[in-house]
Amino acid sequence: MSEQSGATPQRPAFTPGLSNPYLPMPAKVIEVITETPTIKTFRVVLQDEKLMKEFSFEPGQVGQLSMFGSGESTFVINSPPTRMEYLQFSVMRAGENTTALHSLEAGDIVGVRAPLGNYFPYDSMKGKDIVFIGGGIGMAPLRTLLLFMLDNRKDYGKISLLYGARSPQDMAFGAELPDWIARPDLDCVLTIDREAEGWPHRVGLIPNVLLEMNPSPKNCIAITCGPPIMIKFTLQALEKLKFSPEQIVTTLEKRMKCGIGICGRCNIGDKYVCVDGPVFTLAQLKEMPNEL
Amino acid sequence: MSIQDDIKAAIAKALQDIPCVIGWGAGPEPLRATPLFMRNAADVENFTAGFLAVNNPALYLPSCKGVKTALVVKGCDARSVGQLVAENLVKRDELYLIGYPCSGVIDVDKVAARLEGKCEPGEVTRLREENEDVILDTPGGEVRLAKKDIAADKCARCRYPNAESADVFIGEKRAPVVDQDEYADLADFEKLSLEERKAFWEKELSRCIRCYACRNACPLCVCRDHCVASSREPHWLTQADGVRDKLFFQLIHATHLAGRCTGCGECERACPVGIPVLTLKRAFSRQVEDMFGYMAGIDVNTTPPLLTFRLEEPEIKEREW
Amino acid sequence: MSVLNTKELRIIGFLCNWCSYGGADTAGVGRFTQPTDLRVVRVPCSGRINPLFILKSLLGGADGVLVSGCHPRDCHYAEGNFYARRRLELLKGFLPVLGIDPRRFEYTWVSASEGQRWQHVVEAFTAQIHGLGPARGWPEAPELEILNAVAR
Amino acid sequence: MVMNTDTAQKFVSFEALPAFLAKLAAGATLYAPRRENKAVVYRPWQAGDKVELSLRPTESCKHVVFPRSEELFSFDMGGDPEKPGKAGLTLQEASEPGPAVVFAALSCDARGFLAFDPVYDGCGTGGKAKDTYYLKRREKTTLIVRTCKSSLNTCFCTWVGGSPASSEGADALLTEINGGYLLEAVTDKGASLLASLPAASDEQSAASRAAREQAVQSAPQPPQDMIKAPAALGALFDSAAFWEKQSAHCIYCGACTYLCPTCYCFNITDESNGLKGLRMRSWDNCMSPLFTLETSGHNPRQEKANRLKNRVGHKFSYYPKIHSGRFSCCGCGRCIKSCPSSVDIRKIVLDAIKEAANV
Repeated sequence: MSEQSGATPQRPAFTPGLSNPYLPMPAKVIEVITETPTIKTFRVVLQDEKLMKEFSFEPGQVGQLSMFGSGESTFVINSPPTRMEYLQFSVMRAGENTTALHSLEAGDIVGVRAPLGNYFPYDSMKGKDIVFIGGGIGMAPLRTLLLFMLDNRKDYGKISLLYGARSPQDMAFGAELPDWIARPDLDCVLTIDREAEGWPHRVGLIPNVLLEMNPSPKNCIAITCGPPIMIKFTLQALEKLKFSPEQIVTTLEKRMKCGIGICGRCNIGDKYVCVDGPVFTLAQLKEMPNEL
Repeated sequence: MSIQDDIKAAIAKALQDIPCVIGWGAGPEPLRATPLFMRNAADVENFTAGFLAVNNPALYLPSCKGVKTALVVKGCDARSVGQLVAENLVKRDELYLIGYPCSGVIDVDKVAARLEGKCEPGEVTRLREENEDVILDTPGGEVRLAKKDIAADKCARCRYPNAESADVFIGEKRAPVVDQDEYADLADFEKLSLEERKAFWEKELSRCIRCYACRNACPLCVCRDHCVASSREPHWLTQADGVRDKLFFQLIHATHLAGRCTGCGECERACPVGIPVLTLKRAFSRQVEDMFGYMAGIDVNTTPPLLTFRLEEPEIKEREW
Repeated sequence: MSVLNTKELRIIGFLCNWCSYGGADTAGVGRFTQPTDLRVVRVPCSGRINPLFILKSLLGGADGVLVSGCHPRDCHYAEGNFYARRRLELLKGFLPVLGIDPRRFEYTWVSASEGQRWQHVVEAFTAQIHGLGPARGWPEAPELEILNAVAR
Repeated sequence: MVMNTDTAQKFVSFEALPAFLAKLAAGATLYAPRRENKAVVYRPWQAGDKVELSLRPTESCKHVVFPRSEELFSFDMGGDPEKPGKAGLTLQEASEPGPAVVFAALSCDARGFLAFDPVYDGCGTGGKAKDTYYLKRREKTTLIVRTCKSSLNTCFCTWVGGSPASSEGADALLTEINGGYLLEAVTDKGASLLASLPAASDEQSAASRAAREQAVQSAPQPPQDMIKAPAALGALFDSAAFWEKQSAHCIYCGACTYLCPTCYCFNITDESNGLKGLRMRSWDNCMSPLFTLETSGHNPRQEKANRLKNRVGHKFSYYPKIHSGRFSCCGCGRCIKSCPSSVDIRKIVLDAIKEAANV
């Protein structure tokens, strides 16, 4: 990538918990939060206290959650590295393993392989304005960076968040939203797709609301995550707002197994989403084969 | 004009209003042709029928759904098409079948056996057909083999060499083989005791690499991307490299083919490690023929036997318990 | 311990909910003594029985499999057992191809009122399986041993 | 090429071969090619087994180092009997592999492992996450590689940097000469296996040299512009018409990948019974639509054209881009030879180079 790139993700500092990268670290669920009818948030701590104390990661890195007997799935660690009392994962129920994960209660044991993948290039974002644009469960990876930046507030310029979901019921992290809205150092805009009774915030699709917000691309980085269709139109909106591809950062999702660049299924051309990603700038994506 | 040229003419004619004709073209080596998807005159030039036209083009039909498609078919291929039509898995009016009299197709494994001690089939540099023989150029000189000695097993007992359901038939119809026991291929296997049969499958299947080429080569395996063998719910199979799972996969295939298999033999031919998986399907086919008088792929108007029933089953003797 | 005074074998029964399962219940209520080798799986209809259920049981270590449904013409769903009859008959004839003794699998019809008949069927089939003895297992990948260790 | 140092050259006569094999089998699991029905497969050798050297093996010997399925670890959730499945979890790593020797691997097969090595050594994570399962087996496996006497129609090792007499990746070389085999060590691991054998005579060494040269002579000439393959395939990525045409007859079974010495993709699945179970890995392949199917139903490689493109692209474009130009293909030709519908990867690559030149 060239010098001008506003935000180029770096290769991770891989810090496996154990010498065998396939062996999960047992972790205890300490809290389960039902976010929406299909999304639950799990807060876990590694059972080995020493490992938990030494555990470090960067915002945007992912982990594999194991339900022994059903398998592993990849989720972003959506708590920030500045708050290490627990590791937080938000899981949308969709397949075999996520359904099994949804049966977890406080006190249960899961396996964790983390951290995996690269992370948001927060260093190169210092001094800049930041616009977060999250749709649905796509808010999870943004949450980790948002909280990290809020915890290092002085390093960044204006921080805005546009978070959308289909309906109020589909909005995850509901418990935190009042705080985000109230914070004077965060410009938080919430939107839903269609009118709903008692909804005091915006109504409209994310790309349209983004155009209304009209953020200036000057010295600004946009970070977006959400379902493919939302990403597609959000990228178009950002381009209309004159954001350059180097100023747009997203984080990808692929089917993953090993998480360490070996098993071969998450590649896009010669890039492996599990080790070269999941965080990419739009400029990087444009140089990769079109196979999302 | 040779039959080959006549078929080419028929293909060219079909291409006037059908976008694609599936047949065979030259393969990667002299003993093997490859399925050929013809869309224009240049493609038709590469067409070849005859002794090397091994692949069953009916395999590709389910993925052509909704688009009129033409196939060049042997008698056995036409049976696969017939069964797909009988089960309403493909629509007959979306098809155009070009038939020709098939006099048998090559079995490369039999060539290998004939060349044993001389060279491998992969070292044959040229194949020429001369009436009922083929002449192979090998590193040690020419080898002449009778076609009947290196033709697929199914050809020696072929009751339907003529693609009776074809929309156009090129050439003179051949006489079917009627004097052979249709299930003579099972005779050797059936001499084995129960213990020996179990040991037979254990040994043969231990070689299975679980590529599932047998499934993907089967024209009647229409579930394709949604095979229960790959499902975790229901969880029929583990991913482990054990005979039990490998055999069970074959049983999934065989039971799903019971009363449907036309015996084209593509499953067994496709197996890279030579497991005789057709035997399982042939055993079912014989029972189906004995019990219900049904041969798959012959008559598109007869309901396949496992999709129907009779109140009284003359061939099923109730056992007293 | 089986009533046959030998080591209990593993027999799986797939029973139609509407008849044979009731028949087994009737036998129980009537206190008809039965061998205890049979493990019952209740299914909504004999037509629900995928022949693979039986093959999976036999490959997985069952010594015998018994299917019992409604008598022909008495199907709760009118015709499920007619389809079942064709499939099961074919399957029985197929078992020897795998080297499995076809007597390890039987299918029959028992209605909900036929408690005594149920007792007879279970006794006769259990005796038949004991006559054949334990089935020889099929080799499994070594790493799966841990699963079998739990099952036994 | 191999150094021809006399001290490393040994001879074993046809008659003495079984005794030599028995000696190898005493210290390790010895895999040798064996005829089974129509196939030739690498199986653990036992006294009395005939080693099949007249037909080339149907499968590669990659399963010796990368088994079709293997346990990663077992788990037991039953730590607390009062709360089954809740409070307890014990994980037990799979046991260590024992030593293995492959007798009469093909030179292409030995080179195939070289495509695995950097990936399993953790190049994706800068060497930090190493695949210990593979690496341990690899270290404990000794490859005795045979010189091919001739080439098959489907052979193309010379296109991808190999040769029928290549010693790359081999621990020892085996060349048939008059009356037996000449064996020469390439690595210390190989030398230790050959230690007990009598030294070869100068005549035998010369015969071996001649046989090896003859093998190289008989190999197919590589096309001029293989070096253009990575760029050509990259340029054709969005050419749907090209890939649809190339993949039309493909039945996406994946036999090509399972026979391939360089295909290294795998799946990870759990099997359990009650509270106990195991996590294992098993061969998987990019020709299967399930390989990349996401839970949402989205599949980045839904069509077989996309999957074949990935297979060819990986071998001749993506892999070389991140591994100093080395193709992830050893030219053994098994994918062509055993393909039920005769898909020819050579043709696809050459067509791509030609097509890209026209774009």
